[in-house]
Amino acid sequence: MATIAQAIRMALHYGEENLQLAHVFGEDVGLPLGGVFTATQGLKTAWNSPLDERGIIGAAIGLAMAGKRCVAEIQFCDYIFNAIDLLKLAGNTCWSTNGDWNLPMTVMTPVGSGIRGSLYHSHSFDAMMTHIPGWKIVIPSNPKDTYGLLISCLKELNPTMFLMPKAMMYLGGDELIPGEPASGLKALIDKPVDKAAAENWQPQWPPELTDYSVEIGKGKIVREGTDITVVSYGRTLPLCAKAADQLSQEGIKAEVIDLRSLWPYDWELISKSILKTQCVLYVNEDTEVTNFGEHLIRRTVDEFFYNLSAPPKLLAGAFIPGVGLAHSLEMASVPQLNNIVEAIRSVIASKV
Amino acid sequence: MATIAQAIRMALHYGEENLQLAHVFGEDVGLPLGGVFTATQGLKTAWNSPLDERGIIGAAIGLAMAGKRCVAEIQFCDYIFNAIDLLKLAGNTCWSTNGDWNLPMTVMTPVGSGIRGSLYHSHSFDAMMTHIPGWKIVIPSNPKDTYGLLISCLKELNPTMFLMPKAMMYLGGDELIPGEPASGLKALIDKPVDKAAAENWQPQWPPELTDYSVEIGKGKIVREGTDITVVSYGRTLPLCAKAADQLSQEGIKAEVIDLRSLWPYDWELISKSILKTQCVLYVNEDTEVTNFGEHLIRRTVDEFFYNLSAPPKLLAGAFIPGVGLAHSLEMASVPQLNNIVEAIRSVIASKV
Amino acid sequence: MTTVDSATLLKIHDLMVKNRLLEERLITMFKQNQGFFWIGGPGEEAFNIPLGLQVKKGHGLDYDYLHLHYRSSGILMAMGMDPMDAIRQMKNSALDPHSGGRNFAGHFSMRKWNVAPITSPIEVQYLVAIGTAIAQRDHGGTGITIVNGGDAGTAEGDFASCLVWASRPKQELPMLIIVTNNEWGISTSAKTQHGEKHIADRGNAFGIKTQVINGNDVNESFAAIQEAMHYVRTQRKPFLLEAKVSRLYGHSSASGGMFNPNEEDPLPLLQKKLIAANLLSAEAIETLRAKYEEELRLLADQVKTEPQPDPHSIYDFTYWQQQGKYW
Amino acid sequence: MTTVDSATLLKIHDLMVKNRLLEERLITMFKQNQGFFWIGGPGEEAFNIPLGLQVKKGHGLDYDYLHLHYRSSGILMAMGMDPMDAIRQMKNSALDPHSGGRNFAGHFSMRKWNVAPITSPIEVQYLVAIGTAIAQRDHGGTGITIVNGGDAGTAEGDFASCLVWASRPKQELPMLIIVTNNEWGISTSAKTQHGEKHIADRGNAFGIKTQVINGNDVNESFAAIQEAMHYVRTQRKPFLLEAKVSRLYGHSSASGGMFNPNEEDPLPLLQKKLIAANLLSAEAIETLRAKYEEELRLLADQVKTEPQPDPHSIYDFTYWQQQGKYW
Ligand SMILES: Cc1ncc(C[n+]2csc(CCOP(=O)(O)OP(=O)(O)O)c2C)c(N)n1
Ligand SMILES: Cc1ncc(C[n+]2csc(CCOP(=O)(O)OP(=O)(O)O)c2C)c(N)n1
Ligand SMILES: [Mg+2]
Ligand SMILES: [Mg+2]
Repeated sequence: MATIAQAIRMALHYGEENLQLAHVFGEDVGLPLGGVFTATQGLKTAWNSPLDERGIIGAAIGLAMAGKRCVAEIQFCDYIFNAIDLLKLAGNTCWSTNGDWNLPMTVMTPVGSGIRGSLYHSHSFDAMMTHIPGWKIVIPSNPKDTYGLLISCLKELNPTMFLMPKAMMYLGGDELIPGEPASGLKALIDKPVDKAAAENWQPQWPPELTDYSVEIGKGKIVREGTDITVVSYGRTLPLCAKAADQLSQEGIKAEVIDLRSLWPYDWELISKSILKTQCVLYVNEDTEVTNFGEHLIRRTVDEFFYNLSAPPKLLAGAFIPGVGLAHSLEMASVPQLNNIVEAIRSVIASKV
Repeated sequence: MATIAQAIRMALHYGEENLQLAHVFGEDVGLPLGGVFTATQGLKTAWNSPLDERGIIGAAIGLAMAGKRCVAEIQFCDYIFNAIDLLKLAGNTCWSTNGDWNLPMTVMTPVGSGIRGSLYHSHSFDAMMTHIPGWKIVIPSNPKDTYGLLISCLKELNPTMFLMPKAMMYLGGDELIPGEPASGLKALIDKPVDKAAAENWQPQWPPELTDYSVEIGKGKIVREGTDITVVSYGRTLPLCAKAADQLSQEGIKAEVIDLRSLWPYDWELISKSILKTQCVLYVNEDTEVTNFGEHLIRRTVDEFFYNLSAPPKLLAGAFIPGVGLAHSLEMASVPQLNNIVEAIRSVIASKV
Repeated sequence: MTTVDSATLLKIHDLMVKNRLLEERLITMFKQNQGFFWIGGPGEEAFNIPLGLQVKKGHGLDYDYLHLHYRSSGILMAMGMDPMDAIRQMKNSALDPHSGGRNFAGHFSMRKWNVAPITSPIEVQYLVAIGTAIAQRDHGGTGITIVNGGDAGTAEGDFASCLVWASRPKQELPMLIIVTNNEWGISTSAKTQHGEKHIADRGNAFGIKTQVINGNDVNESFAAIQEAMHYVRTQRKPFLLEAKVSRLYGHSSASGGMFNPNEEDPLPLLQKKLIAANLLSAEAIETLRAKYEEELRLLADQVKTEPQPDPHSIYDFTYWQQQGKYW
Repeated sequence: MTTVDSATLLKIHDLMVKNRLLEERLITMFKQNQGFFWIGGPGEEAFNIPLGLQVKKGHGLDYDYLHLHYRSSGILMAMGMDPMDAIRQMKNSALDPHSGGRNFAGHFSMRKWNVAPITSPIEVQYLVAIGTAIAQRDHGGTGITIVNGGDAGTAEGDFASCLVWASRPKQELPMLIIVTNNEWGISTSAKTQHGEKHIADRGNAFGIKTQVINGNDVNESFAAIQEAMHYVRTQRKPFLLEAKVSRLYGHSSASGGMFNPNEEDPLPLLQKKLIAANLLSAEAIETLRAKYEEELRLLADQVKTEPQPDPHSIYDFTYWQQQGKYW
């Protein structure tokens, strides 16, 4: 079963062959490394850029203007914050020209904690990014969605931000990606570790890959339930699913939604679920002040104040300047399984 | 009565003389202009930097490290978004060194709409800034608070962000600043428009200025009321006060809070008011998705869900990539008096 | 140095007058409260018109891409932009094709001619230009990427990024990198900020060809642009061209929009030469001036009658072809 | 060129060995799961030790400010940093004085010696350095600001900003600007990215004095640093020094932390010279090595017994002297 890193690679390969993807670039994205998470290994259009995030985003905008579809990588989202103005520029270009220009381009960047990344390899980017108008923003939590969302990004005519939960890059999923061989993928598309073997290596891409897409803006129910709605994405999503499984043994039936798209997001799916469960917990790992989950809470109370039988809650990262390196610090700074279990229990306990 | 621009100048002058303020710098901050809003006219430590926001913020951090207190200006907050990483760096320096370094520095920048500034002279910065830990953030809405908050920033041992509502720069207040002469201020401290007179001009600073401070973290009730709590700051604050005045004629008694500090903020004041009025409207002009007002709503429902007799509301800027230049566009994009009046009415109407 | 033939000189002069009067019309509109803000390029015509005339105009990779500064009306005028549209933008008319009344004067966007939207943030165009230049490097042909900006803006790291990306070994970009040096950034004198003798010298370390010219001289400008463009078009490598220009009406309406007699005005300079060469008479110049003045005044009157943008349109085009509130 | 006297050479050698063994100890700790991530400077000792020895060490404007790259342990070691503290940071011990177990190995902070916190984001130190240099320009004296960083990082606009701010007319900054050029940025070869012959050439346009040296040669490094420092200390102007150095164990633990035999190792280079000059014997070198190896192993063992950070401390020092959750 493909990992997220492999799913990205296959989607980009499919894009190169079928969707006019012309440039995959960023720091260490090309040979020899193929990306710090191997997500761009073996791709024919991948190349190494200068160490310059502002140049990378600027180049992506220009390539889009020239009609050349590209995927630009920022090595870690922790290093994207010197280019927020350029992300805003990409997001306002169609609007400020009253529809003259559109920018079909994708930026991808790893986000989140989970690898003991300390201050600068643990950042989340959902809060700031959802505050920037004009983009579509996705974040998968399993390989199949990774593939499908990335294909959708490559087909999209507006700027798309593809956030990769870095803690899960090498995790396999439960489902095959359409066209993925049932076994042996690693031997086909992973560059050998052995130096000699790696030298003239060429990937053997699965020939049956398709344009399987996950529509941007569509979430997914990953656990059905009637007692509480839990909405999450990225690294914390599987933890929410696990928490639901664990609590089901206590008779608590949590409905878990994988949002997948942060903008636009699947409000219809959330609404239906809240109307059923009458309470909601939003979970993400960005710092909790001016957090995207707070937007979702605002909308929840805007529309469902009188349908709620408990206050809607947010479980997010502590409002501190970074995630500390030590295991003890990381665990205490961003939501873990036990925090999610506790939070669900506490919302349910507060239901009237 | 001093304007906000004059209040800034006087506070900075006081700082130069009494609080070791050693550098006031930024683009066009020094001679001959003294800032695009004249807020740094006549100051002895003001100087013009290169056109380089990243250099400006970097230099401010370094000056703070060297024990030199500075105020660095970003000409418009619209141009601060290429330096978000540096603001984050300033905010994490004390934390990441486990308390080894502190950074007593102030960044000031004009924010908000109201001058037909189009895309790049209308931005708000409260949402993104409140998402950055490690700073203290203030925004005055009248000259006296301007003076008092800026003095507090100059005394503060941590990074402070001083947001200036640009639409109100030249508006006078209702109250004298301590030490401000009762009349004739303009003749004393405004650079003459006449070229010859301006040539060798020196300001005559009021000699009686004091270290009058407004504590960071303390809001203020500007209208007392029992029917609804309205929390705002910056450009929209006086509009809220006006709306309250207008509605009082209909018998609606709105309590209006000027938050003044966005971080830390005066939760005690808000709490007391909400417990009294049982409903709340938050008003700001930043774009409404992942907006600081949504944080305040989250906290409101976290703590006062069962005390509320109406859903808490946010009135903020439309979620679009910019404020359009045309009058019709600006009016429709950010909250205006009539929108505030409507919003208050609608919350009150929804009270059960 | 090539000398410009008489017909071209006269054409340049004609466009310079027209462009100057357009800018003066826009300033007048500001002063008459027919617009909220003016910024533009009076004083840069002797460089900008020759540049615009030599652009390979069209849509797509075979043509030049332009990433311009907010003082570039002369370039677009020489390419054939309708002055009416500049006036529409000044008046934030709903019919403004550059931004639909959303953006400031001088912030043009013309996708049909590869003119990237002009942005208020200084220097980001030097980054975006990298992208079209990469596409053109791959595409080949003779289309190039042209980027310009002011002197003060080169202090932003983005200017350096452009030089870095344009000069990567074996990956050089076909890019004409221009700095229009008027020795001011708003109120700040270049003398107080620039340790470089010439800004163009910054190209040397990267092996980028450079030249510094008097942008107030039509002949010098035309020839230098021609040579630089020829180099970039054929060698597919970057060229950094610094043109000394004037800022005739101050920074913008924010600084009053007043004529500054201390700046050298390239227009009478050229006119003196044309008269001396018997190519034009003082009367003919006056007639030309009067003609354009009248034309532009009429256009401005007409724009006054155009509708303002519909407030309900604020959400339109947040996304490609999207109309109305979308969430 | 000054030659370094024997006593100093021996001292440098001693510190080079000690520093190398410290880095090797940290790498071993990573491989033993005694730390999550290693990054550091083995291969840069012949430059970094001579630099550290010549720093004017102390607190405040009369002393040098240091804004360093994450490969700078040698500089601090030469200044007298306790290697135990580097080990503590590697192990994210609660007693790590640089970051309290919060930051990666090699990310030192020593306010008492004007050592600004080393940050993960590449190149921002070149901006922060502007500030301490301004303060020192105003203060006078002989204290200077020293900033270093890698070759790939110079592609960030921040490097250019540093040159711009350092060379403003009559406002020059007393700043020693260093680039340690190991010809790699993680996996990316400098050859594919740099159009410059020498990175240091970028100083020329700004009138900044520059030099390119072999940073693997102790004598050359010591002398060049001495001269450059003397210039900056006395002329109060910037100097841009590029040192060619080695990256002996790859980029970081993320690339395996393996010894790379293709890189020139400055340590045996020096040792050969010392032996040839009869200043040291092979046995003495082996003894020295064994001594430090044992010392550092013991320190690492000791650190193992130290407590990890208290999870309740995560809010501490978000603000100066603040402890506990503050909101
Ligand atoms: C990133 C950014 N910072 C600040 C400003 C405000 N600003 C507008 S024009 C200007 C001066 C530009 O000077 P220069 O680059 O020389 O261009 P000129 O106006 O002289 O043509 C400044 C500081 C801006 N527009 N963008
Ligand atoms: C702003 C930023 N972008 C990307 C990274 C990821 N990164 C860490 S080290 C590195 C390469 C640095 O190369 P160089 O500047 O030559 O320094 P060296 O490691 O070779 O000493 C990169 C890309 C980062 N730390 N910071
Ligand atoms: Mg200029
Ligand atoms: Mg390197």
